[in-house]
Amino acid sequence: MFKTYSSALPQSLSRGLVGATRQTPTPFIQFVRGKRTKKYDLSPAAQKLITQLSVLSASRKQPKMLKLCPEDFVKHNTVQEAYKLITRKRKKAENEKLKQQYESMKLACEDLSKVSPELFEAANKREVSKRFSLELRVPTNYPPNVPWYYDYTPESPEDKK
Amino acid sequence: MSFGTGIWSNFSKRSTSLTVSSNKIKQGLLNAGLPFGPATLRKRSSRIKYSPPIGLSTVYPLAYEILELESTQIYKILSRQANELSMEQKEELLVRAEYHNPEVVFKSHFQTNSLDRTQPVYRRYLREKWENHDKMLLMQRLESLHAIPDTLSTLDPRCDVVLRFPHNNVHTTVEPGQLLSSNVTKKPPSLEVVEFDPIPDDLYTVLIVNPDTPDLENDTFSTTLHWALRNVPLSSSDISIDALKLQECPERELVSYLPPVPDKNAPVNRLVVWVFRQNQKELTDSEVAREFFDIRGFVAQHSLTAVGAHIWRSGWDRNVPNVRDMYGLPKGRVFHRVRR
Amino acid sequence: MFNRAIRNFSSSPTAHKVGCSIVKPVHHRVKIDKTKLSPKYPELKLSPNDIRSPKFVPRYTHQDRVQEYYENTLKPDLLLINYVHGQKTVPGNKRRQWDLTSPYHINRPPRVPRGERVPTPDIKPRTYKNIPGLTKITLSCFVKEAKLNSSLAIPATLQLQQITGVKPTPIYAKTNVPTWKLRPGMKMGAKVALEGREMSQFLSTLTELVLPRIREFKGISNRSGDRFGTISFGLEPESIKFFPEIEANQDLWPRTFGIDVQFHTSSQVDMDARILLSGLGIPFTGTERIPKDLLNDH
Amino acid sequence: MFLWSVSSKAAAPGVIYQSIKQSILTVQIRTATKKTAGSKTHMKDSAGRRLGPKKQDGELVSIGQILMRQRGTKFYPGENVGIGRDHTLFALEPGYVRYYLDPFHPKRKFIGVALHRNIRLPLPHWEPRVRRFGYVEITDKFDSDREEGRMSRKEHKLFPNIEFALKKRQEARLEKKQELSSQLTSFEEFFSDSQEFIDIASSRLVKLDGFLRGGKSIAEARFYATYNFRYDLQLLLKKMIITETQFDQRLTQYLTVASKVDDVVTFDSHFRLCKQLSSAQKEELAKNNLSKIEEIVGNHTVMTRDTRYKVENLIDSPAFDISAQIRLRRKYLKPVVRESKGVSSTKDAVIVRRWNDKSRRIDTISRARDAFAPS
Repeated sequence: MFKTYSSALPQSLSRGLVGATRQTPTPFIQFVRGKRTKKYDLSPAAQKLITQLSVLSASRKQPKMLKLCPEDFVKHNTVQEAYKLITRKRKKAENEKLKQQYESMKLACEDLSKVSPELFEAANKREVSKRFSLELRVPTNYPPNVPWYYDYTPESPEDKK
Repeated sequence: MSFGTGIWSNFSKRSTSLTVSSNKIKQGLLNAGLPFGPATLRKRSSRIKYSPPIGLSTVYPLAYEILELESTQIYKILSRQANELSMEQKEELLVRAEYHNPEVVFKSHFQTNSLDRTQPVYRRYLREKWENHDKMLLMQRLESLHAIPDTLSTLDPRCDVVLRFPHNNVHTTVEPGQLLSSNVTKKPPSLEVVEFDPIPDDLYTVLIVNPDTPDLENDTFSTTLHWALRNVPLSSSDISIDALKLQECPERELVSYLPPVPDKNAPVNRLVVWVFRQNQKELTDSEVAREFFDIRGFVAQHSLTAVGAHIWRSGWDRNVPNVRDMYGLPKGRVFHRVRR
Repeated sequence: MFNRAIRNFSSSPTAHKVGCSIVKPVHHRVKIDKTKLSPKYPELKLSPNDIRSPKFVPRYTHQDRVQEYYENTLKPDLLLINYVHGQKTVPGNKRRQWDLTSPYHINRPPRVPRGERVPTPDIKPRTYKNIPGLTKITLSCFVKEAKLNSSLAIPATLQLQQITGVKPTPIYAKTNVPTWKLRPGMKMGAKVALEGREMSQFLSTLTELVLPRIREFKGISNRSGDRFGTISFGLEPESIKFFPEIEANQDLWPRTFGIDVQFHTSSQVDMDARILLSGLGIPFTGTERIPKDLLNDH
Repeated sequence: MFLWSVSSKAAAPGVIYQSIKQSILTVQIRTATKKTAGSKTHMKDSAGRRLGPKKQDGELVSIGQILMRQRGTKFYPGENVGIGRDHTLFALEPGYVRYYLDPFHPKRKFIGVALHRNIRLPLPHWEPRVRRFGYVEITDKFDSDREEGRMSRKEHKLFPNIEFALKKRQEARLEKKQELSSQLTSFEEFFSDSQEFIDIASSRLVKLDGFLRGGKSIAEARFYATYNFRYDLQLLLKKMIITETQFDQRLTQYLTVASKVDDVVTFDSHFRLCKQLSSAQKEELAKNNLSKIEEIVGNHTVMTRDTRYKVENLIDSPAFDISAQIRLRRKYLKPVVRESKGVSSTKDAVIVRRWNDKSRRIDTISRARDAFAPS
């Protein structure tokens, strides 16, 4: 294959292959690395399995490594460190808040047990099968009013017109 | 955004060694993008080809601001509680204040040859580099060559020892455990003792011992002292022990240098360099025997602390008789090739 | 012609070597990492957090809404709900030590717990430090028919990858059951463990898109769970088709496979885990049994 | 063969009776033929391998004596003991056999050889190792000289090459010295100096040249050249080859020569001898050269061989260090002057194709015929 390519080239042009392919529209037989030339007779089921396995293979999906110049490497590190710092601070603050909540709950219960043991008994009873309501959802920017339209049918193209 | 206005651009109290000297690189680090392109790339073609990662220029100023603010707060703590903090705490805070400064990071990654050792943050970066390679290499060589139980029992390395033989044309350092020819080692070496701790300036003792001198009477080996230096003052700015320093004050040389001159067919000799801290005490010993030197006794007598070591090996070669002749030593012994 | 340094299979040098290795005790306390001392592959010595390392994987690339919702809304609520004043530690069923009445008891491994095979953990008082959270979701897909047709495990694996976006690991049969024609080492399906952002992504797809569309789905049974905070349920092959990744091109999926979903939580008992999961949008059904021996209310 | 069996399902009483009768019959026949005798599992034994300890604790052994034959490592090789291919333990040093346990390997038994009768194993961990030298000195003068001169085959083969290389190096040094001395005499400061002075000075310069090429700075090189001379002289004094007065005389002579040479000459960045300039002089020269370069380049838009040569000479002066020279060369001695400059007609132009990094395409450029500066 490669032989046809080089023999088709005029001697003067064969030095700069890149330029030659760009500028001359002559239909060369390009040498493509790794292209399968032989045809295998496989059953469609087997072919499908092969396709599925190739989707699972990780080697194809390796992204290209980022090459950073020294300045950008330092900048990237700076960004990472700053992010680490703010995350650490946020975590610490949240933890502090929860601690406060816990301490105050504990204090209130102790007070209540001293003031009114009956009320404390009632308040301190474990609720069995306590659940959050199903309407409580993870917040989104545009939450739907109804979670799901069970009877939804798409508009037909005639209706649109 | 805030480039050039915060604590990291203020050099009234901070050392100027905390900034990058090249203007182009500095501008690259103190701007969102790269105003002069990637100035550190050598080739013009790679500078043209280079494209910075998407989005970095928008995030970087924010990150810089956050880290600089943190640094400002640490400096505030330092100035407020200057008297209450101990030396180690101060050092730790100074390191934390500068550790993520982009200019410092750049210098300690890419300009390691010219780092200012008086700055705690650079010392920390240098220590990390040393611990990642040179320290492990030294300890591996000391252990596998049995230098540790044969001379002193152990070593807790605290400083890097760089060994050179400057009388030679080639100006290179010796890797621990290297086999050197007698021509290379015929004149005294020079040492660099790189300390990483914030210690006050101290006096140092250097011993070079050879635990492989044949002791034919007892059919075993004895230790010979090849070089002994004492009371050598070192500080974080002045780290070298070389001929220039010894010329100023010749009494620092306790025992003059004797080059390794192994005998023919005897096993390869190990020359172990030991560096000790004297803990501010002067050493006033006048006479030390070179032959049958008891290094453990010497160290115990003067209560020295071993902080660093180095090792090289010397075998017999064709040049050894010349070195012997140079120093007026008697002709070397020749042993049978076969060990009995 | 050939590099002589390459070892031949016929004459391996190990054949002449003795199989005796003695690690000599060292005389120092410096830990030596041999890979760092070798000059080979300098970039592999970098930490995986370094962007120059080939192992570098960027993290925190997206906002994690589920995680934020958990941190901001659920955590304080769970602390309040689970709080009972004056809780005490319920000791778990531990391995029993020998009483050393016989000298043969020395170095004998302890006995298994009374009435159980494995020891159970202590149930500690619920404080702000151990608020339950979702740590991991495991999906496993075991295809029974794969013992006859081993290639069926491949589409099952692919289905898991399609749904989660994470590469699954294959499951192999462990036991030998001659009547079922099952042998150890047969590839029977795949499983995948989801953590972090992938877990949140799967959870929101499940609770917002898949579960609401399953007609007969009433909720996860309140009886499900392993007593110590792991809740599991199954998805039928028909329900898998509701995942948008599968639904988008149904022609490619003539057959779907059922999945077992396991929610691993950091809660100490199932009761707390169910409350947490209901907060994350998973409905429960049936009556709940409260194991009295695990309650630590004074 | 009369082998048959009765299935238990169809065991009617009559059949059983018959089978008993038959079985008696078959047993008799089997014992008579002996055709299916039992397999010979008991006939596989080999002769004893004579394993076990060959030396007991405390026995005196010499090098290579076998201490233990074993299958697997029932005992491990301890101090001064080696292990063979079949795990045989043997002595590496002469001494006394010790069977011992090592606290570092609590589950292993060791066999060691103690070098002296009173040594117990294992040796203390932190103490120096006990070693035996084991080589015998050759006392006979003839034999010792022969042994000292003996070379390994490898060394023997290489020796002529090494000698040749050393000789060449020596010659090169001499040549260098002569070259430097002739250069030195061209400086007017050294016109009046004696041959001896020039000799010492040039040998010093050879040393400096070597140091500089090895990577030292000029100050270091000067210091170590003096240091080496002084050191060698001190050794001569120690050996009593020279007297103290001779030592002082030679040293002072060398130091005076060195100070004068250092004041007058130095090496430039390409290790060529040049005049020592003060920093002010250097600045002055640099300024001069720069202005000259500007003049030449400013007047000639197109570089000719001559102008190029001139500029090259001006840049290559001791006023500039190596990085400055590179910078100046990049600035003033570009390989090409502007290509699109002043090309009006295609007659004078040359068409070239060139890869453009920025646009990532091939540009077709017409440049003037004289646009290239001949190098």
